[in-house]
Parts: sequence; C-alpha cells; structure tokens
Amino acid sequence: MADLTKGPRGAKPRKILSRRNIMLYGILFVISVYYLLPLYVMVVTSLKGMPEIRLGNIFSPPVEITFQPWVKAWAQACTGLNCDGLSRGFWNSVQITVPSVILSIAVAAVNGYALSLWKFRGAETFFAILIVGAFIPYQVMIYPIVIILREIGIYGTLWGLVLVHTIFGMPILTLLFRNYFSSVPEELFKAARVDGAGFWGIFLRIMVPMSLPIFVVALILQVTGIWNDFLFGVIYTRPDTYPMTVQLNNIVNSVQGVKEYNVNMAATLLTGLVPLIIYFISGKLFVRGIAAGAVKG
Amino acid sequence: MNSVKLALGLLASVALPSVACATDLEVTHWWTSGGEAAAVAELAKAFDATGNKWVDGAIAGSGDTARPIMVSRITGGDPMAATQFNHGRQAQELVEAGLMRDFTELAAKEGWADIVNPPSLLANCTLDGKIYCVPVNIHSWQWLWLSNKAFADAGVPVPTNWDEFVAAAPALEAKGITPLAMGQQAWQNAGAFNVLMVAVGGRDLFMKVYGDKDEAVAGGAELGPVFKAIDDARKMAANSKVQDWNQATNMVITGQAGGQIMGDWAQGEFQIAGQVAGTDYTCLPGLGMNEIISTGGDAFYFPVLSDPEASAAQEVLASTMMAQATQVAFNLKKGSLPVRGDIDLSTANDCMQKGLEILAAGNVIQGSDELISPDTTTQINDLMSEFFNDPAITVEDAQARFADIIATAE
Amino acid sequence: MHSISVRDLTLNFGSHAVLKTMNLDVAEGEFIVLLGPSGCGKSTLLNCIAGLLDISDGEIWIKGQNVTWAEPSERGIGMVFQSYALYPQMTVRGNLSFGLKNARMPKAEIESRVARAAKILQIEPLLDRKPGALSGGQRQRVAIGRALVRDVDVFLFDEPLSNLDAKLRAELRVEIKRLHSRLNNTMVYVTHDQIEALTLADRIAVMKGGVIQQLDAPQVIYNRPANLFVAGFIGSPAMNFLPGAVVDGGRSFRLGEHSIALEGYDGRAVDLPRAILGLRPEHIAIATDPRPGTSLPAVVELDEPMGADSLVWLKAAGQQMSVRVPVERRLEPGTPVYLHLDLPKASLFDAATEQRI
Amino acid sequence: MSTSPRPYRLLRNLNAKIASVPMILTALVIFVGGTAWTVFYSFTDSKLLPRLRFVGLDQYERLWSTGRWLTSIENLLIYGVLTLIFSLVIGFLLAVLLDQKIRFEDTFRTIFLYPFALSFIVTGLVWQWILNPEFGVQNVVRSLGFTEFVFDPLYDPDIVIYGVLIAGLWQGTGLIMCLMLAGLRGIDEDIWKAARIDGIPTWKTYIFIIIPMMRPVFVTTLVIIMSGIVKVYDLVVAQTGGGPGNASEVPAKYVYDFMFAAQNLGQGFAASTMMLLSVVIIVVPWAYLEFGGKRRG
Repeated sequence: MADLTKGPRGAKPRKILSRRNIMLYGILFVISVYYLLPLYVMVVTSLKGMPEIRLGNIFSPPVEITFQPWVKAWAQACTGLNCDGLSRGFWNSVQITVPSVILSIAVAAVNGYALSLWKFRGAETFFAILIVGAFIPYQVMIYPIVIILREIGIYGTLWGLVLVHTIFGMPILTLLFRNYFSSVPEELFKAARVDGAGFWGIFLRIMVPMSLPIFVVALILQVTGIWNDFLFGVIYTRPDTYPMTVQLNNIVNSVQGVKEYNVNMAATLLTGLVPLIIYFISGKLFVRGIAAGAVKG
Repeated sequence: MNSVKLALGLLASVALPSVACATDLEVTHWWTSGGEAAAVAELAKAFDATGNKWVDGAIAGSGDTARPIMVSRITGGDPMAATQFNHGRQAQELVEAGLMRDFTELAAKEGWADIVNPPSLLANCTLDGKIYCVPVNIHSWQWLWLSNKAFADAGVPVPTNWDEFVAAAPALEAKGITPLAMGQQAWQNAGAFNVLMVAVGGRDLFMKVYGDKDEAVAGGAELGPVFKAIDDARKMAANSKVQDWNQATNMVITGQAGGQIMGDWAQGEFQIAGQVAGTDYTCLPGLGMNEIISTGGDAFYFPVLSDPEASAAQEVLASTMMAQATQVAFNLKKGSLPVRGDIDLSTANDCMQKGLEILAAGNVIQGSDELISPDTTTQINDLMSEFFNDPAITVEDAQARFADIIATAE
Repeated sequence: MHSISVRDLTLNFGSHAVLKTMNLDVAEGEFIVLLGPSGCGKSTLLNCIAGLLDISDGEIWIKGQNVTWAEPSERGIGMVFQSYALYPQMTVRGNLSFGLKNARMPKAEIESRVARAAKILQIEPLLDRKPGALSGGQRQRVAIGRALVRDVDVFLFDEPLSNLDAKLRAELRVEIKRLHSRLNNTMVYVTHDQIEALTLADRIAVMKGGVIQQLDAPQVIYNRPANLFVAGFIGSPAMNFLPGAVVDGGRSFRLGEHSIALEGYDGRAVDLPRAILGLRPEHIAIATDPRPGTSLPAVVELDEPMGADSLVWLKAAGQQMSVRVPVERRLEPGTPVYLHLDLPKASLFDAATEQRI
Repeated sequence: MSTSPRPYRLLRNLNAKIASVPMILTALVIFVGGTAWTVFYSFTDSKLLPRLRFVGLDQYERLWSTGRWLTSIENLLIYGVLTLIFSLVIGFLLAVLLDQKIRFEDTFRTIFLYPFALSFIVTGLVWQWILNPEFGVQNVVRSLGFTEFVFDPLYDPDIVIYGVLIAGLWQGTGLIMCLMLAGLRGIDEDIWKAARIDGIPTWKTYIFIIIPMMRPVFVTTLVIIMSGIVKVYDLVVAQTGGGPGNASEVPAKYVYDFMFAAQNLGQGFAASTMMLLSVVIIVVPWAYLEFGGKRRG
C-alpha cells in the first residue's frame, strides 16, 4: 500500500527563490485565500456587533471585538420556547455520533473484510448494489425507512437513528475498507488460516491492528457526516434528542426581525468545531489512510 | 372531571416531588419568529398551569420544513402529543387513516359549535361529522402594511388603497426606498397574488377560481386586472432581496420599504418592534379595496396516543387552547383573531379591531388552503415564484400557466 | 500409508479447469517439488492441499484422514509463503506463537516450542523484534519457524526463496535440505526454479496446464523426460531438439540427408514419419572426425565460456545446437567440426503426441 | 482431526456469510426493497400517505411537463458536469502543486481540506453571505470605487447555479485533492526516473503516464463526486432555497418538496424513480464492470 512517508514525487527542488518557486508559492497562496476566505468571514463576522455588520464590509476586521454572539449562539438563542442555544444539542449530538460512528465503521469494516478476503458466491453482487445505493438521494429513502423502522419498532429511538446512519454510511465505507483489505497481501491471510485463526480471529487479531490509517479515514468521514447531518437527525428522533444541527437550523432560520448574522456565524462555527478539531488532529493520518483505501482498486 | 384530574395531578406531584407526575406533552409547531414564539409561550404557560408540562418541539423554517418531520413521526408510529397544521386539507389524510384523535365529545361538552366563529373554522376540523382538531386563531392574508416613515421621507401621503400605493411607488423609489417589500420564498409571492385576487377582483371571482376551479375564468379577461396588479407588485418589489417574510416586514418597520402585503401575523413583528398602529404604521385590510378577509388559520391536531395519561392530558390541552383567557392572550401576541365570537378584545389595537369588525360583518371568505390541495398550492407557488424572479415572464404567459394549473386542480 | 494423497482432484474457476483430475501420492518423509512455469497450477495445487482453496471435485487425504473439507489448521500442516506473510504488528515471538495460541496450547508448551524452533533456525536474538526490522533472509527463517513450531508432519512451501537474492537463496536452500534430513517430515515444495527442484527433491512433479506431466526422481526427470515439455523445461541450456523421422523399423533416425543409427537407445523402436530427437548439450562431443552412423557435421557459430565449462553454439543439419565442452577447449567461429552423439542417453519423441517413445 | 464430509455449499464460509448479513439486508431490503417500493408507488396517486390507487403513467406525464422539474434536470446537468470537471481538474492540479516538494505542505493541505469538515448547510450559509450583494463581494468591490460592479449570482436566475457551484467546489475539492495526492504518492518513483531519462516533459508525464496509472484513484473519486452530485440538496436549500424563483432547483429538492410540502407522494416518487433510473443507466453497467463478477487470486 502506498505510503506517504515516501514523500513527494514531483520534479526536483531547485533554488529557493527560483522563478518556478515564486510562481508555485504564488499560486498556492492565491488558492489558499479562496479556501480561507469563508472561514475568515465567519470568524470576523461572529466577533462583530450587529451595528458594525450593518455598515457593510464583511471582510473588514471587527473594530470592537465582542464575544456576545458566541455566548448567545451557545446558550441564549431561542427556537420557539427554548432559549438555551446550541448547548442543548451538543450532548445530543455526541450521544448520536458516538454509537453511530462506532457501529457504522464496525459494520463497514467487517463488510470490506468479508468482501475482499472471504469472497463467497454473490458477495460482489451485493456490493455492486451497495455502490449503486450510494447514488440514491437520501430524500427518496425517507418514507421506506420510516416504514421499516416502524415495523422493527425502533422508530424515534436513538438506535433507529444509529441504524439509519449505519445504513447510509455503508456504501462508501465498505468501498474504502474493501479496497484497503484487498491491498493486504493475500498470503498473510492464508498464513493466518493455516495458523488456525478463523474469520473473526483473523479480523480482530491480524487485520484490525494493521488498519489504523483506514480506520482514521472512516472515523473522520463518519464523524463529519453524522455530526453535520440534519435530515435524519430531525426526522428519526424526537425534540429532546435533536442533534446540534437542528438547533443550528433553528437559530439560523428563526429570524427575529433582522438576521443576526454574527450569531448565525458563531453558531455555525460552534457546530463545525467538533469535526474541524477531529480533522485538524488526525489530518495527516487521514491522508495516509486515503492513500491506503483509495489507491488500490 | 378535568379539575379532578388536575387536583389528582397536583396531589401526586406533592406526594412524589422527585418524579414528574405531570404529564409531559410534546407539541410541535413552526412558530419561531419573535411574535410567534411569544404567542406560543402563552399557550405553554396556560397548559403548564394545569399541572402538565408543555414540551416544545419547535422546528424553524416554515411549514414546509416542519411538516415532513411531523408526518414522518406520525406515520412512523412515534407521534408527538399535538402538532400544528394549517387546518384545511393538509391533515385530511392523516385523519382518514385514523391517526388523529376525535374530539367530538369534548367539543360537544364545551359547546364549541356555539362559540367558534366563523363556523367554517370548526367545519374545517370536521370530517364525517367528527371533530379532529382545535382551531386556535384566525389568520387573514389580506393586509397591506405601510410604513408611515417611508412615505413621510418620500414626501407623499400614506396611501389608503392599493392603487394609491402603486401611484406613490415612483416617489418612494426616487428616495431609494423599495416600494414593496417581498420575501423571496414562493409562498409569499403566491400569497400576495391570492390577496390581490380578492382585493382587486372581489370575492366572487376568487370563489370561481379556487372554489369552482373554473379554468375559463382563470384564463379569462376577468382575471386581467389581478394579473396587472401582480405585475405592478413585481416591479415594485424588484429591489427587495430578503428571504424571510419577517425580514421583509422589518424593511417596512425601519422605513426601508414602503409597504408589504402580508397576513395579519406581521402585526406581531410591529408590536415586538414597539410600533403603534396608526402613528408608526398603517394597515389596510383588503388592501383598501375590498374589505374582505379570509378565515384560514392555525389548528392543532392531536395524534392518537397509546398512553392513557397522555391521552387525558391531550384533552386538557385542547380544552386549554379553546379557553377564553388563552385565546385572548395568545391572539394578542400572535396578531391574529380569536376563534371565539364571545370574547372581548377591547385591548386589541386598531388593526385587530378593524379585522374584528370585518369578521363581525361576515365579510369573510375561505382561505385558499381550504379550497385547493397542497399540491395545487405548490404549483401556484412555483409559478408565482418564477414570475416574481424572472421579469421575462409576461403577464399573459403567467395567466395561461395559471389557467392550466386550475384546470387540473383538485 | 501415504503422507499426502490427492485423488482425482479437479478445480474449476468458472468454466476454466485449473487442475484436471489430478492424482498425487506423497510418501511419508518424502520431499516433493512441484515444478512448472507460472500459471501451471502448482501453487494452486499446494493451496488445495493446504485447504486454502475449495476444490471442485475429488479428495485430499493427509496421514490417512480425508481432509478434503477440513479447515487448513485442522490438516496438520505448516506452510511457508513467498512473501513470508509475517504479521507486521506482532513480534517474531508473537508470529511464532500465534498458531499455537489459536490451538489453545498451554503457555509453557508454547514457550518451549518457540525456543526450540528459534534454536534450530538460529533466530533467538530476533525473537522480540518486529518483522519490519528484519532482513529478507531473517524473515524467511521466521516464516519457516512458524511452520516448525506447529510440530506437524507435513510442510508446504510456496516459492519460499523467490524473494531472496541469489546468494541467500543458495544458503537457505541448503538449510531447508538440512532441516528436512533432520526432521524427516513430508515436504511439498513449489518452485519455478529447476535448480531448487533438482537439488532438494526426492521426486519432482513437473506441471503444465493443470496436469502433472511427469512425477519422478530428479535424475529420471533429467535423463528420461516423459515428453517434449519436460525435456525442454528442465535443463539449462535446454535440450537440443532435432526434428526428423524414425525409419528402418526403428533402427535409425533420418535427419535430412543424414541418418543416425539409434544404437543403444533404450526405447521401443517403431517407424515414425515425424519424430524429434532430443540430446542434452553434455551428451554431445565435438570432434574433428566423423563417426559413422552416430555423428553429424556442424559449423561453430559462437562459444560461451561459463566458468567451469563452456557452451559452444553450432549449426548442424539446419538446426541450432548447443554443446557443453570443457572450458579450456576454445573453438573459433566458422570451424567445421563433427558432433558425436551419445545415443544411449538421447530421448526420442513422437512429434504428434510429444510423448517419449 | 476427523474425516470431514463435504459441507453444504451454503455453510462454507459460514462466518463470512453471517458477518455479511447486515450488508446483504441493507442491499436487499433498503436499497433494492426501498427502491422497488418507491417505483411501485410512483404509479399511484398517493398524496400525503401512500395508497394503492393506480393512475398509470400520469405522474410521469405531469413530471415531464412541469417547468420546475425540467429546470431541476437542467441545473443538475450543468452542476454535475461542471462539478465533475472542476473537481477532478482542481483536485488534481492542487495535488500536483503539493507534490512539488514544497515547504509547509501540511499547512496547505489543511487549508484546502478543512471545508470538507463543514456541512453543506454551513457552506451554503457562508457563501450566501459572501455572495450577498449588499454585504459581500459586490459591495466591497463597489466601495473600492467600481460603482457599476455587479456580482450577485444568487439573485440572478441565469447564473445562480454557478453561485452554488462555487460553494460546492469550495467544500469538496479538498477531499479530491487528498485522493489525488494519495494516488500520486502511490506511483513508483522509478516511473519518474524513467520518464526523466526518456526526456519526457513533466506535463506530458502527468497526462500520459501518471494519470493512466492512477485509475483506481479516479474510480474511487468518481464514485464520491458523482454520488455527491446526484444527492445535492442541503447546499441548495441553505444557499438559495432553490431560488430565485425556481432557478436553482435540483431534482433531490423537487422530490423532497413534492413528497412533503406539496403532499403529493406519487409525484415525488415519480421524480425519485426518474433519478434512480438515470443512476441505474449510468452507474450499473459501470459498477458491474468495476466491482461485479471480477475475480481475484
């Protein structure tokens, strides 16, 4: 499997201040501005007061820094009768995200493992269906899933939502894990079988310990996806367990007179903080894992 | 009986202080703007006072965001205890499917049939002789809200009807004031159209189009002035670039816009902003043309629950919503009219008084929600939304498409 | 009792038959090498014996047990792979003991077995290292150790030395041979390297197209190849093939205008219009004079000194031929010579069936 | 060790099959079952609740004569094609830039990738804010003296979809870059050496040698990009609400709106079915070639 520690492969570096380097860094800098601009706007806006925002320039730094919008977004913004901002949803989001992430990754990892190393008749067909499933818009599936959850009797429970996240995370994650485990030398798997390890023994003792990068990728994808999910969170749970994004939507969409852009931006940043932090912490592993899960097909 | 329950409830809560013995009822709705939230708080307060607990399930956005969630929850077998719907045809199928509670008994006991005015409100809650919902307010769409400040700035008198308003538009524009504030959501565009149909065309025309679904009328010359008026509105609103209705209202409040066609719920926003009817803003029911208002409104539906305690509490909530005191408190905040004909609203402001007078005089029509299906409503919304946003669509095109929609309407 | 017995084994991938009704009996303590070009099915056969591939038909018996459908670990085998297949996250010790732990063996027993294997293979200092910190040769020793600790009677090797450089390969080859003589257990060894096959095997099974072409002792394989394929595959440089006809009631071989008396050839002699005479380079001598009936005129084209001996390439009867000569004997290109053929050691094939006659 | 009888075919690899049950159930019940259910009910006149009153192809006739649906298809085509092209091109170019042995590679990579951690809702809101003519770019440029400058893509029906595209690319290209970078690093360094010895210009090496070698990466990337395109919904809802008018309508939103807001399930299902059909036509043959029926080992 590809290893990023091997380092870049492009043309050889030359003098630091060569024309090529000036152009290279120039281009990178300009592109970085495009990518950073929205974050900058969000941060700057969230630190301004409303009068300053009304003056117009969204790119100018705040004259008077105020943290009031953050406080309001976290603890005071109202939806309907509840005026406790995002704080209400934070723990709900954690409670939804943790089991959903664990279960969806566990299922997808086992799928990928079974598909790549224990091929049985028809397995590839199911996988192909799964991949096509990745293209089905979630909206289309809302109704059938409501019915299925109702029939199983877990509609409206946390487990219902966890199940939904597991189902919709399955296609892409299974693809990644399958690709990853396919790149594991087959002889390793054979050796383990000769050594008497069974399906689960090989998975838990041999495969999982050597799959940290791909698990990090799956973790980031799932934390990001599930934490940011609004649709399932609102449809398959009840108000006392609504995730943070529902509150975010409520804050952003409950307009009291004028739109409080500063509060909206603060709320947005607060909501995005968890995936951002996870991403910043394990970003490097993410790239390495992507290399392992996507390069081999 | 209810008082006995209440007493029992109180007793229980004294006896077992650490356990929530009062029944928690989850109520979902999409009332999240300032005035709306204040009004909901009144309902919650009244219900909490019965010893139960109102669990608020507000979903911001609009009915279009919230309704799918509500419908999914009800059909998914995890219903809330009560939920807002615009009464009319939105919830009809849920009722038919037996998912909603029948309040006929309670209504008979409390004599709703005698107190609810106009009776069409209760009729809209009735299916096969049984009552399935509790109307809480009357909302009328047919209002033009004008900013006195904007007209003062422009140096023209505050108009007294739509035609004067159109005539005053150039003066407003000359001062950089947007004549007509209009949110860019489709329902607002379509709402304005329906209002103009009643205001410019009159009640009979409205009923022919939406009641009889007469395609010939919809495509005919009778509707010509209505489409001219909506074309005027389009031009006057060309510079209005806000999304939500209350942002548009805010433009009127701050004098950035001359006026807005919006239902009486806009009043709540003026109130929250501390504005006084007559001095800061002017309201023209029926746009000053035909003083007729529609009597649509909000109603609460109560899904069938398996828990007997919760079911009992549902009755308490229904009864509370219909109670005189609640009606007064709620509607004053909401800016809507109460559903009871037997209450004194002398505390209401000028605009509400005007509405009450029209109501008392019986100058009412059914709301379009009650006459046409949500499907048709969506099609009209789409049409008007495109019309407002694309100046290339001619009045004739728009009318032809409108006639097509009416032809297939249910 | 045979140690391993493969009976009528067939393996299909889809409609393609990879192994065709194969039979193979391996005696106890025997060292069998499966030899063949890539794609011949030799590794596939080994994997079937190991139980890593489900067969389509037939039976596999190991030590008197029908293990056709037994799990690999239940077959009493140890296996060594080309890529070593060491578990990267475990230490050498962990690698060696993994199988024993799976078999729920007592800890003390595991330790003593690991220690013994490590001693035999001289990898004791490496026990606490991870595979990543080992050289190729060390890794392969560990891989062998993993089979060793299982204390089984059958060892399966799947091209174990192919990933090593020539020097290490020779070293480990000797070591495997020594190991075999020490343990005296049954070994099945897959390779495409004929030197490994010839040096290690008690018997070699030469395979092609999912069929065993010949199963015999190395010397038999070398000297009396059963068909053209085996003759051509074994030996470097390859056997010289001369196309012609068997005439005179099987007494001579006609090669163009030349006639060669099949004196001393130990096959059945019948007339054949299309036949091939095979002669290994070392079974031909170069002389300046003809020898009636058993020699061919030739012209030297090239000579290739190879250290111990020298290869001379010549043209005879329109065919290119190679002859092994002592290295001191240098021949100028263009020199006309006579080739003396050692006919008792020759092989004769039917050109149509490609079988030895 | 005992003489084991030939096991039933179904019982071979039993553990692998048991472990694949969640995948098989998801594939069959959710993706196939849910899809079949949706297709089935698209031939009915279901309104708020599904009901079995068949109306033949009426829903489809209406669908294809609805301007809003046609707009949404057109938008999806524009958005889809451009997203595909730009994601691949930008993603690849960024990866190539980062592969030039530059300093601060980690920093740049983080900058390009962080938007991926944010949800489409957040993305839509921020870009709505930046592209707002009163506060955003237009206002800033005008305040610099270019008073005639017009840049209000979100308020111009003709170009609104490009406004959505800008935001979509901002959010998604970082991940594509990561995948590409992983692919570049997975290429044997000897290839570069060989190309250099042969004197092939760098750009030619990329186009004719490196890109063809990165096929598996492109496959994974395509799955990710295309499944995202078909499902685009949140971004449009948050950024434009489908407006102005219906100018930025997309199929997934049409489906959702008709199923729930218009309470015309039949129509929504018909639209879903059309979406599924196009997915099936494009994806299934490809998925079959790529993932189905292929054997390893």
